[in-house]
Amino acid sequence: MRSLLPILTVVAAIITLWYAATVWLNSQWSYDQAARAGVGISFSEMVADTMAQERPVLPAPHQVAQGLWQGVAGQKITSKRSLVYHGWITFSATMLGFAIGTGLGVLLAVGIVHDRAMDMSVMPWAIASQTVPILAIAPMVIVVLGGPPLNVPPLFSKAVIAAYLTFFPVVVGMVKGLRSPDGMQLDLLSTYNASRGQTFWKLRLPASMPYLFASLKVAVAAAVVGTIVAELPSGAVAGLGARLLQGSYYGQTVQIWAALFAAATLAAGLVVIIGVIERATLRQMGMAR
Amino acid sequence: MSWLWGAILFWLAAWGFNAWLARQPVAKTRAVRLFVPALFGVTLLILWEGIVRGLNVPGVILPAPSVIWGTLKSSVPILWGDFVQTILKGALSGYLIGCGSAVLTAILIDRSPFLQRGLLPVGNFVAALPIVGIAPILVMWFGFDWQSKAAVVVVMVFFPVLVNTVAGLAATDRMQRDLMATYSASYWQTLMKLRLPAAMPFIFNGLKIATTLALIGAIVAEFFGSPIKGMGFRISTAVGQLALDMVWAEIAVAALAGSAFYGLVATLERAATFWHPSQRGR
Amino acid sequence: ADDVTLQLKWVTQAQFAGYYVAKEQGFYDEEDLNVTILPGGPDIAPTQVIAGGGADVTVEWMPAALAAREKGLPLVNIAQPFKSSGMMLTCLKESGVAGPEDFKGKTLGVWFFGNEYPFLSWMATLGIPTTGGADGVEVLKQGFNVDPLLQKQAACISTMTYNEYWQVIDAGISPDDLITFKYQDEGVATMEDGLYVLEENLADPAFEDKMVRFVRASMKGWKWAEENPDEAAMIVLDNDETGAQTEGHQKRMMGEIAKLTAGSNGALDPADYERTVATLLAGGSDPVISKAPEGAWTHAITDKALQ
Amino acid sequence: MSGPVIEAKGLGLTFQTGDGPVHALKDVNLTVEKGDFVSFIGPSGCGKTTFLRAIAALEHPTEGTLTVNGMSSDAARQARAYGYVFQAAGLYPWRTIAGNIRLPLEIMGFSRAEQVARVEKVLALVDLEGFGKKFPWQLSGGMQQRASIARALAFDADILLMDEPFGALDEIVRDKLNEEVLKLWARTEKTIGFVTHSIPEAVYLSTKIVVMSPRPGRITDVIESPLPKERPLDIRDSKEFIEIAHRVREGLRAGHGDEV
Amino acid sequence: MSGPVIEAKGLGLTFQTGDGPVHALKDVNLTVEKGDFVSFIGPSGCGKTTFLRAIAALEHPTEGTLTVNGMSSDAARQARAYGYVFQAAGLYPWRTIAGNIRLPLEIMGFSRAEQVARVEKVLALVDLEGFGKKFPWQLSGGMQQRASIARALAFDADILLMDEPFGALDEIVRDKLNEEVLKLWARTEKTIGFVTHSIPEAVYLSTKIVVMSPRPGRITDVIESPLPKERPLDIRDSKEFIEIAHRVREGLRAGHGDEV
Ligand SMILES: Nc1ncnc2c1ncn2[C@@H]1O[C@H](COP(=O)(O)OP(=O)(O)OP(=O)(O)O)[C@@H](O)[C@H]1O
Ligand SMILES: Nc1ncnc2c1ncn2[C@@H]1O[C@H](COP(=O)(O)OP(=O)(O)OP(=O)(O)O)[C@@H](O)[C@H]1O
Ligand SMILES: Cc1ncc(C[n+]2csc(CCO)c2C)c(N)n1
Ligand SMILES: [Mg+2]
Ligand SMILES: [Mg+2]
Repeated sequence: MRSLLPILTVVAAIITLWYAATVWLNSQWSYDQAARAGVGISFSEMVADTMAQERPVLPAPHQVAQGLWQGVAGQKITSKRSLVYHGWITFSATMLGFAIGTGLGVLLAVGIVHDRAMDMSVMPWAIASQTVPILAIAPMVIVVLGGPPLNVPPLFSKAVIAAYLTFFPVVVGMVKGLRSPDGMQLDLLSTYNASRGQTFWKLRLPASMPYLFASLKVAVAAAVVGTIVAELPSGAVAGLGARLLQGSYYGQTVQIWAALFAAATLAAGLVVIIGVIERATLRQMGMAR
Repeated sequence: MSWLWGAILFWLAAWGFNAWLARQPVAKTRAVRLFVPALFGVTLLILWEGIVRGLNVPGVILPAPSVIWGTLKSSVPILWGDFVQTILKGALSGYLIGCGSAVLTAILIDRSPFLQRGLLPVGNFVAALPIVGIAPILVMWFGFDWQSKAAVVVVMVFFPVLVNTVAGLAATDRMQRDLMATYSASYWQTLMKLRLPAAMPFIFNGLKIATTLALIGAIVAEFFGSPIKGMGFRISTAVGQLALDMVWAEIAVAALAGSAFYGLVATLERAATFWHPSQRGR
Repeated sequence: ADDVTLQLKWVTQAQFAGYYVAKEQGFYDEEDLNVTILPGGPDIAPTQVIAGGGADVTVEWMPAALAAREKGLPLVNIAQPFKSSGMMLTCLKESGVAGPEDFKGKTLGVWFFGNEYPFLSWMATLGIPTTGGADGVEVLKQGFNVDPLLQKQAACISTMTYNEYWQVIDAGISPDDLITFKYQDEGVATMEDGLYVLEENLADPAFEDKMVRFVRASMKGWKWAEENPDEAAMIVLDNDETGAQTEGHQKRMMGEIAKLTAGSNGALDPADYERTVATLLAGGSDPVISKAPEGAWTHAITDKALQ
Repeated sequence: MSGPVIEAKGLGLTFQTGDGPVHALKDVNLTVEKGDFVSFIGPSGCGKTTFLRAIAALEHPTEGTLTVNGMSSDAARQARAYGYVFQAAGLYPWRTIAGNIRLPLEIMGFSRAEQVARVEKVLALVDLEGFGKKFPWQLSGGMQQRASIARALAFDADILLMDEPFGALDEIVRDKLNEEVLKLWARTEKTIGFVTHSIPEAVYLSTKIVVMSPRPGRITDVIESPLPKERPLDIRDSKEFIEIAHRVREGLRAGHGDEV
Repeated sequence: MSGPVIEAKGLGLTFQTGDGPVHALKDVNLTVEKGDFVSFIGPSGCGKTTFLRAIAALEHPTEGTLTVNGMSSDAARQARAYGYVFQAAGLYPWRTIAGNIRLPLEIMGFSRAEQVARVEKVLALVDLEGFGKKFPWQLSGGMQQRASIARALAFDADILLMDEPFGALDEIVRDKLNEEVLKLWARTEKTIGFVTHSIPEAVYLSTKIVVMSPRPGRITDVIESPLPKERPLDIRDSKEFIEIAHRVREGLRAGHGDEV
């Protein structure tokens, strides 16, 4: 709560800048329109116009807020025009992908930590995999998974893309975490003649928890991005990604920005939720003070 | 079918060989450390080739690596032009501007805990804006050429680097700071001699994440409008033309460039943070 | 009922009203068909979807279909509900473009992703290189919307008579400030929005029969849509899952679409086909297709469907 | 089991490092009988820790032989012969004090009831009753160190190895813990290996004081203590005590030689 | 400058923590004259470090007054009156040993030539010639600690504050460094504040021994040492020495009371 005031201040500053930018970026259009209509407009008329254009280059904050309000509260949440409806679709694919990606990432990390051959071979390729432009392969993944003989439902295809972006931060963080016990902690178990399994469950896994949570926060935001990217080619029927693109086709800038903010809110909310789980877990484990 | 089984057999053999090699004392040598992942990569390619040939996957769905290699060889001028447009102009300039301004911003807000507490959560929120949404807007603002791609990259890399740098600047321990206090060192002296060096491991963490982000950002931004060159342009156009071999050739270039970029930053990191336990271990 | 999956070229809009009408009005049911309509999008190559087995039949433009055929994907046109091309180049008068001869040295926005062929053929016909410079035109890969024109980043952009053109108008630019070049009028029209299937599937009599019924019902839907444009637009709106379309825009689009489908009973006019092929072959040093295709269309379906 | 508990013959241990080999131990000969309390003393880097780790099979000698209870040190480790107390407490921060002490018991498969009973017992032994539910960071450094000793005592290992367990404590606390260790040793007949930097501590505790010197690490003197098993704190003012302490100091000084 | 160097009157320092206030120091009165060697001894947590930090203006008293050289501790810090040696060496890992020692010189604006000369001099003083180009992690703990002492000596601060500088070292090295510190002190007339856990060390070094006790941290005894300024190592066997040591031990034990 200590940070509420600073956040509000920063937000206020951003909104002020934003309004200024709105006037600056949209004025060209106002003047052009006036010129086409053959009338002159005063500065104040221009400013008023930039706040209320239908296709602004940059919509004013209140226009975006209105769009968001319209999308969230202005409809039944089951309506296809509701951001809650589209957000839910994105959310469900995100969570599925996040679960798959996290599971895969943890498994890979366990493999890397316990098997030297995997340690040496997997990491460079995991890095390379993340340099592949996801937007380029997403359509192919959708086509291949969605068609016969696999006939995977779109929810799952989207989740696969989300998982692709999720697994990497999890692998990196988890490898670091599983390797975080120092020599003394490992030696202690060695004097007990503990097995590899016991070492994993009683030392490596608990020691990795702070690292795991740090990566999960990065990963869940990545999963949202992955889902949205995957929603573009999946037939663009529903989800925040589809909504974003549709706004784009028709130059409905306000709709784009509203969807954009909804997506960022979804991601930020998920990060916060993981933060809460993190704090609870670590406190339970005695690792947070 | 024999192709498929052959590939799977090769895979198992290579896996076994790698596992054996990793257990040998020579595993620590540089050559083996390069060879093992290379063999792993070759195995993936052969498996891919085997699946495509063995299952008769049509080329318009997934071309075989051999076909992609052919396209790669015969299209060097196109690929080079795209590489210059997207990586050198778009990604690299955006990366430098974005990372540079992020570090500077971190130093600027460092003196004000108030700004930090306010800016970081808002920054995290902005960083969560999906680029597929931002890219069209920036293309609208900055035009179709590489400048808008660089802008997308700046937006993408700015916050990860900022957050890491701010965390890094706070990463000194109390004793290290107290030492400076007993010298009655000025703010800038403390910054230059203690906090920036101590922040380096964190900053490089951010810089490494930013490499892959920069690449993805530059390529993806081209999907939303571009001149008729660039890797993102080529990929989307080639998909429309069912020239999947070209698509994969570009993806290969992207992966190669991305890995090289990452490797370069990792090398710089090793040079700059040689003193950090994580670097000393090896 | 027999299952049919139809892949559209673009998102749910009045451009595809006939199919939605046929579904909603029960024309497909009457033919004992269970039709699934998959909307397209900027990242969906219908040719790739059909190659991957994701659809039985797809709505595609003929240049892309013929190019895919040359790439080894044997697509066959089984019906052609659209008679005329709706594609045009829309320019701001203030950019100084009055006729095709003024294109030189200007920046033009073009759709890619398989939609660039008509433009490239036209430029080849005009003898204008697309590589920039004073004698050529600077080409931009245009995004999804008409912003490049509004922001004056391009002198002209690609538009469809039924869609993007009206977005320019809606944005507040009056038709008087615009100058348009319809591909149809420039003599370089290529066929749009035909129905394509894989050649090997046609060999199967059951599939052929399914397609006969599908085309018959679809054409019924198209004719119904032409006669009841407003109701058709509303049906499209009901089927838009994104909730992004607006009633006004769709009703107007339906009106424009009706003009393009007007002259067609569903059967491909071989003359139209020949003209398209000729245009595509005229690409100079870099033609869209290198030789006239064979077996790229058939009347087998429409003959049975429309008798 | 009549032979010596620990027997090292011509023991050598060389680390291969980036800068070339480091001879941590060279030609070390030592025999420890059951019930001995052996202190290792010597300047920093002389190989005390390395030797203790070699005994516990945490390092492996590169020369010579080392037997523990008549078998190899690895076999002894598998037989769970060792309790080891590290220089720093090294408690797992995610486990309570009781949880930390229970750790070896869980690993060695003691029954739940037995675990609870033993944890109670050793907590009392190190004066930490009532602190079982606390987390390590809620305790002072000295209490943590005692918890880590309790952890090593919880399962009845024959051999207790302690690497400077009291390095971080102040003299008063140290005196008290020294008395406790002596009592424990007298009661249980364990064999104890103990590394320290403090001469009085070494003399006070041990039946055998091993003086080491560095580069390469070797044993320069082994002093058998004539002190009785029963040792009040003021034994430190006795003549024998001061004599032994003097001999140890001389040995240390000789070993230092070039150093410092 | 005739008055006392350090003067604390009714000093109190309370930390506000999540669990409520911690009274680290309470009603502390102490006068230190120029050239004094003051040792602080007392059980863990009695506020020794806190008091030293308060003198160096790293903490600020919540009650009472504290003057250093007749001015506030903050002013003294700005006048660069302090050399501080922390409990752990605290060298910057990205600087070489020489670079670490040069650090305060750079900050205080010494000329390049002066920097080089001083680094050479103090390296020799702590027996680290030739190690200037090494990085901290390439040195043993004892050498690191010596480097950190060199760092505090490099600029001629009037007041040298050392917080258990030899805690991690073995007795022999400790003895040697004790002698060095004494020599340095005799030569330079510095005022030294020194925290230790070792009674002999405190007695051996100091002109004044401050015994503290915890909860709240306060001074229970201040012992003026009658030992001469010239102190050979074997002064530790003298009667006066043993007497003072005894008095310190008694003071400590009294302060401990409930503790341990
Ligand atoms: N893992 C290792 N790799 C390389 N050298 C090592 C390793 N462990 C110890 N050494 C070296 O072996 C020598 C003996 O080290 P050891 O830790 O046994 O000393 P010690 O007597 O315990 O010293 P201290 O009193 O400082 O704890 C030292 O020179 C040390 O640098
Ligand atoms: N920053 C702080 N915040 C809260 N409490 C503190 C802080 N620093 C010290 N304390 C408390 O003040 C008391 C005195 O601490 P201090 O570090 O001065 O003890 P010390 O005598 O140096 O002990 P040691 O011998 O263990 O170093 C302790 O109870 C400690 O927990
Ligand atoms: C990225 C992209 N931009 C434009 C088109 C062209 N296009 C084909 S059909 C159609 C419908 C008209 O509104 C349009 C615009 C495309 N396919 N992909
Ligand atoms: Mg040791
Ligand atoms: Mg202290």
